[in-house]
Amino acid sequence: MRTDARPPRLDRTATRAATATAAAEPMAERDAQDAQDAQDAHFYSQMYLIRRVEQTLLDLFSQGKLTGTVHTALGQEACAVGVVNALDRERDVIFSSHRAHGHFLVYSDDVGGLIAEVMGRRTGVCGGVGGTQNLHVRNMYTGGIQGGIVPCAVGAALAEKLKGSGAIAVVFLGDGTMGQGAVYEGLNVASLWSLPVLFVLEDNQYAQSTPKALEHAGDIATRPETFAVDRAVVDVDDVRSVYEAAQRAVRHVRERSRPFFLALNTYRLGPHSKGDDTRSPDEIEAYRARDPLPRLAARLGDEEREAIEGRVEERVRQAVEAALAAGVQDLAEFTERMRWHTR
Amino acid sequence: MRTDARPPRLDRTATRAATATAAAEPMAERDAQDAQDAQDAHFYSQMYLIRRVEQTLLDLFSQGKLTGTVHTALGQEACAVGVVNALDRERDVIFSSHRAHGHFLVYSDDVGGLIAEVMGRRTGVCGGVGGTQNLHVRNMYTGGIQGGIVPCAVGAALAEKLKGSGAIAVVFLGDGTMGQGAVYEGLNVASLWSLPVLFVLEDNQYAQSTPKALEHAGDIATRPETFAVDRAVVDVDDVRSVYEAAQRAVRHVRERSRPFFLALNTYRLGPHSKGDDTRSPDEIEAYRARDPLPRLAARLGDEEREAIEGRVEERVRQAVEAALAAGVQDLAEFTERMRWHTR
Amino acid sequence: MAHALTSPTYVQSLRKTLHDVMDQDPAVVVLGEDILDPYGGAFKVTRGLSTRFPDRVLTTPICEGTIAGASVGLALRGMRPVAELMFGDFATLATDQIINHAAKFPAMYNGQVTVPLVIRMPMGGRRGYGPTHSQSLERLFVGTPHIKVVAPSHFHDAGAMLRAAIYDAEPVIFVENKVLYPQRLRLEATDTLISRESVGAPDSYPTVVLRNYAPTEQPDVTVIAYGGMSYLLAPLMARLVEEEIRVLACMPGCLSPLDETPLLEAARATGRVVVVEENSADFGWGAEVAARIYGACYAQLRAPVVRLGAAPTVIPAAKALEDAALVSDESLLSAIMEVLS
Amino acid sequence: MAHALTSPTYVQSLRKTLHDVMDQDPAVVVLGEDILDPYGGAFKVTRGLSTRFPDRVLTTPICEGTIAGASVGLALRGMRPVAELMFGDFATLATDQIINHAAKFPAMYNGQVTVPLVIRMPMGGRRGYGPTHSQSLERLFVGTPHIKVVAPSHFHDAGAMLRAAIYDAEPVIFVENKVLYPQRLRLEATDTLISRESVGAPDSYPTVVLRNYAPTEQPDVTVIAYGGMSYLLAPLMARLVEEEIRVLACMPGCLSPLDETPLLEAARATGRVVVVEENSADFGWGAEVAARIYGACYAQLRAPVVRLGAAPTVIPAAKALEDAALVSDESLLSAIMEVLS
Ligand SMILES: Cc1ncc(C[n+]2csc(CCOP(=O)(O)OP(=O)(O)O)c2C)c(N)n1
Ligand SMILES: Cc1ncc(C[n+]2csc(CCOP(=O)(O)OP(=O)(O)O)c2C)c(N)n1
Ligand SMILES: [Mg+2]
Ligand SMILES: [Mg+2]
Repeated sequence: MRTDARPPRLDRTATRAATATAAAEPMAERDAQDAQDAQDAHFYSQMYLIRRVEQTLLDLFSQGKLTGTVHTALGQEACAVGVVNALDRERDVIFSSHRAHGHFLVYSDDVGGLIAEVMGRRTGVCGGVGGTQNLHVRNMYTGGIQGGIVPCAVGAALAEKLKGSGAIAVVFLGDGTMGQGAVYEGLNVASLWSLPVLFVLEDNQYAQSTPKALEHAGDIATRPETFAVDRAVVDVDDVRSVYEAAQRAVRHVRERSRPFFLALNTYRLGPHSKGDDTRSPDEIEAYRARDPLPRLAARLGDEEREAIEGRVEERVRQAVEAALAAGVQDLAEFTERMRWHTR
Repeated sequence: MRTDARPPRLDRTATRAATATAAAEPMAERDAQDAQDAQDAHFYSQMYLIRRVEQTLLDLFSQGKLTGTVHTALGQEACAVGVVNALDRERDVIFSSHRAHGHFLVYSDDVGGLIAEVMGRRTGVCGGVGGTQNLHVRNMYTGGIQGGIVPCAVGAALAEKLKGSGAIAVVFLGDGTMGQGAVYEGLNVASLWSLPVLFVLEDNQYAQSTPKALEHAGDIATRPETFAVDRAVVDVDDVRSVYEAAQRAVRHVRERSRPFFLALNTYRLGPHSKGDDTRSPDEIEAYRARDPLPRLAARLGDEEREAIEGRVEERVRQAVEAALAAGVQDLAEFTERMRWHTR
Repeated sequence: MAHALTSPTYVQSLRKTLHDVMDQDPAVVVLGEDILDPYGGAFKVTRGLSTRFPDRVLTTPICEGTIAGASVGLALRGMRPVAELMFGDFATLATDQIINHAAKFPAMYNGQVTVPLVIRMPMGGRRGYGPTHSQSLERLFVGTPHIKVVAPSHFHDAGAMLRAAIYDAEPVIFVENKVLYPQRLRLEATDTLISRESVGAPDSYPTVVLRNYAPTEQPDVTVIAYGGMSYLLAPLMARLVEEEIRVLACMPGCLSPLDETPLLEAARATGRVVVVEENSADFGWGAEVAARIYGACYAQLRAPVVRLGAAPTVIPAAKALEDAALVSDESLLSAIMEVLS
Repeated sequence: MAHALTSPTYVQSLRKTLHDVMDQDPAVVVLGEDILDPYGGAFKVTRGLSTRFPDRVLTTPICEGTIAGASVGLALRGMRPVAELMFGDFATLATDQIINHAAKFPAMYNGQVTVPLVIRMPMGGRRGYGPTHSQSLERLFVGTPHIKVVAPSHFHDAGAMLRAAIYDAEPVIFVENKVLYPQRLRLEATDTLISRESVGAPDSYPTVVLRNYAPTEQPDVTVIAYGGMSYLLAPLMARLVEEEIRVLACMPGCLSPLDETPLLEAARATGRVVVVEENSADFGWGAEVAARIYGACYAQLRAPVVRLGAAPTVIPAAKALEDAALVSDESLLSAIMEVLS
């Protein structure tokens, strides 16, 4: 995590007003600025959506309206937004694990399907069968066995390569998950077979309750090198830098049909799952001050920001309402659906 | 594999005679030379023993006097001799896998127990139950699941550390086995917990029929670094250099209670198991020219060499004879023995 | 009943054993993921241990294969490792070490070594954890020669069984059911409604026999179950007192190898047997039990054995779906009624 | 009999299917250790494939977990992977991918995906390969919802079964027994001594019924077996013609889920049943079979079902010890005699 806090940018409306008067400003520069602004707004709407969906899920859990478990990525939203926006969502394949709401939302924008799934409703993307850890929509697959999705991603990349689809496979991993041997088997095979796999490490410095220093010897971000997998490390303070690094990484993977390892230094501001947090409050507060969400918010005009937030709040509210109103799938209905799988 | 062939040394008797006349030669130097000569003779007797035992096993297999399978390490004897002699055989713990006859012989010198075991006799070190791939004597354990012994070695090292025995655990691996994730889990844990584990890679460039280039991306000898495990690479032309490197490695492991990774570049001159060799005969011949066994033989005087060889031949002959004469254990006897394990 | 309120819970009982054996025996080592204080393990079984015994309590990276494999190495070299898999579902990652190493070494080395390890596995559903965190995968290990699979119910002295497992010469797969952790152990001979008898060595893995009727009465039906099924069975048996359905329940502490004697005796007492397990029943533990009962009590059976287990699919995350997929008191009652009819 | 001499061997039949499907269907991918020509795989099932289809035949590093896991990924993305584990004993390293991934994805995603993969596993002993290269570990997978476990005998059209497995919508564990590889398939309706009938869809996993007596005669005993047991069963049945012991043998192609119908019919025909498997019998496949037969043919059984399997220990390396540990024609004959007495 980078510690250099850049000076806060002027609020966007003010900047706009200032540049509007500068008649000499070349067109391209203004266009670029507009595009950057639009991107900021877009990314903010996604990050804010993830944040609010996950806070809402935690609230629902406290209220007993949601059972089981839920792992949120509060503070890590910029990882999902930066990486998934860099993909070709028409064809690329995504694997993720227990902390995947953000990846899911950026990929699918299906707020209702996610909330209903986590709440176990029939309208959930997996009819309530999979739940928070086991999401699927289109080309995205998540699973709750740490490390288990790595070989799946390798196989998926091989499939896409053989089909000549031009798609790449992305697999999101946590720092703790780098303890699993499957990760190294996967790095080796992906590199050996020149497969288009983008490994994304969301290094939030903890695995459940365990700090990285008790999980790993050496620097995990260097591990891909010995498998001849290129890599980059990015501090997740600003979603823009994640996005740009992800774009470069995706290009590398797609153009060369080679794996790449993108390590994102981030921090989880919320508990591992449902309130089981043993980290020092001071540490958490220190990281809260660097939360990428308000940093991005500060680049937007108040009006635009509030409009975005209002829209998001409304979407989340409606999704929760719809989920609460939706029924639960029947077991018979589910088992009947599974029957066609069997001959 | 180093290609610089050093000029052949004078035969040992000649050298002795020459030095005896050099009155000015300091005592210490002569002692060192004597010790070196004695070591050469000792190592030669071990290497020659391994070679002859394994050739004999292959012969017995062809004659149908031995069934199942047998993996020999013809050409790799210097690895076993160099490493196992560097250990403290009173306390150190050894794990190895399918190609372990050499490790076993240097560790135990039990020719009869080995040959009988591979031949399935009751007098075998495991009563014929384990066979070639599953040997055990004192602190040595071998098993046929590639990679599976790595976590066992890590646990054994932890046990020795907790007991304060000062022992280290050594685990022999092949290049192909470096494909298994268990190896990386083991490197990480051994380093993280500062365990006295010596990883010995016998890189013979093939896994069964598969050349290293189809097994691995990158350079496998560098892999330990990213787990903060120190390492060394040695070309196995001369058993002395293996021995010296192993001594340094063992010292590192024992004194610092840290893992170390010793990579030995070697070559298997015989088939993977029973004749299934798809490598080019030219390649094999090229390596045969660098076989460490004749290189060492050349440093011995003919007389001494012949004496050693004669003794070895006799030991092997007797061991085979004894094994052929020994019976096979009864299943009832075996299951009865296992009963005390159950309460 | 008053007694029961002061008895320890399942998790307390297990935890106390770990504290006691670690205190008494320097050979005991505890390892697993997230087991250090203050967190103390996902289900808190190991809480307090790392504070008292920092050198012998090792929190591991996420690598279940190595947790099991390191335990094998520790056990081979004279220690008594007690490993925790955070969820029993991850036993799939330790299968090679359990089946091809722990269970093989003693026998393939001709009886010359022992591998006295314990791998604790929290199994079972009813917590809404979904398809990969709710299974009962003991079926992977039952029947494997040279290992034991052990599963205390809350009518067992869970802690005593864990101690027995730690001092067992063979590797032990120790199955804990998550729903039992907060349950108080019920070790009294009689409760208001249920009487309990323990059959077999108390310092080993006894079979618990429960009755919801007076000793002078004849039972109507035999229920054979294990582990977490006690969670359903106890209230159901209490409820059936009113209905005057006399249930003889038999719960072995050791699933494999299986001492069938008390089960056969219980089966013969009624001739009507329900075998129930949390896992789906096909090829489950109950198949072996049923086959043995049929084989040995052939003449005495008055109805076919009824086997009950989860729906043959994944365990869904949604609570209502999960409830429907798993055995419930209703489906257990139906099975009892079926075998009685 | 002349016919039999020209029929393909088990390994040829499997190999031909792989060649044919790879030729016809670009979605088929074959992967495993040491499968490239000229070596062509440890048991030569894949020989010739890499020469013809270099892009879709992938020799892998030694990493069974990833072999299985990559197959899951391939299958999810529209391919039809056929993976080989060099020895079925290494299935322990693929257990997580099979049970927690392949078998879970379709159901936990609410039926929205399929994982049409095949993992071929050479199982079984009698080759002196010792404790970790001789097991029959299909027991790890039978009963797992949403996967099939399939095992051709040499009376099955092994190649046709492999084709069916490749085109199955569900993941298939395909169990090959090593001793069968060189055996010629015996698919004729009648042989000199044994008649063969195939029950169930021929393009799926039929059950094979063998008889060593004329259709007009009544059988004396039913033997239920699968896969490699045909190696022992066929000569024994031929031998029993002389003794006038009429054996009705029934070998399902699909072990799990199990279609019990033909087994129950065969059991009813004699009332005397032997269930035999190569693995040790406790908690094995045969437990389920026995339990179902007892449950359904209760009234018709004339003797308890006899279950037979290996000694409950490791499979020793020494030939004589191995022979003693595994089921032999003698022990099978004894079991038949026992159920007849
Ligand atoms: C194979 C396996 N082992 C353990 C777990 C339990 N578990 C779930 S999340 C988690 C921590 C993962 O840490 P990390 O990879 O850093 O991801 P993060 O939670 O920080 O996002 C653990 C141990 C699991 N789900 N799967
Ligand atoms: C888990 C596992 N997979 C595959 C095998 C089959 N096998 C035995 S030896 C071998 C090659 C091992 O290669 P390497 O590690 O380089 O050792 P080498 O044979 O060269 O000594 C293979 C694939 C095995 N025994 N265990
Ligand atoms: Mg983390
Ligand atoms: Mg090699």
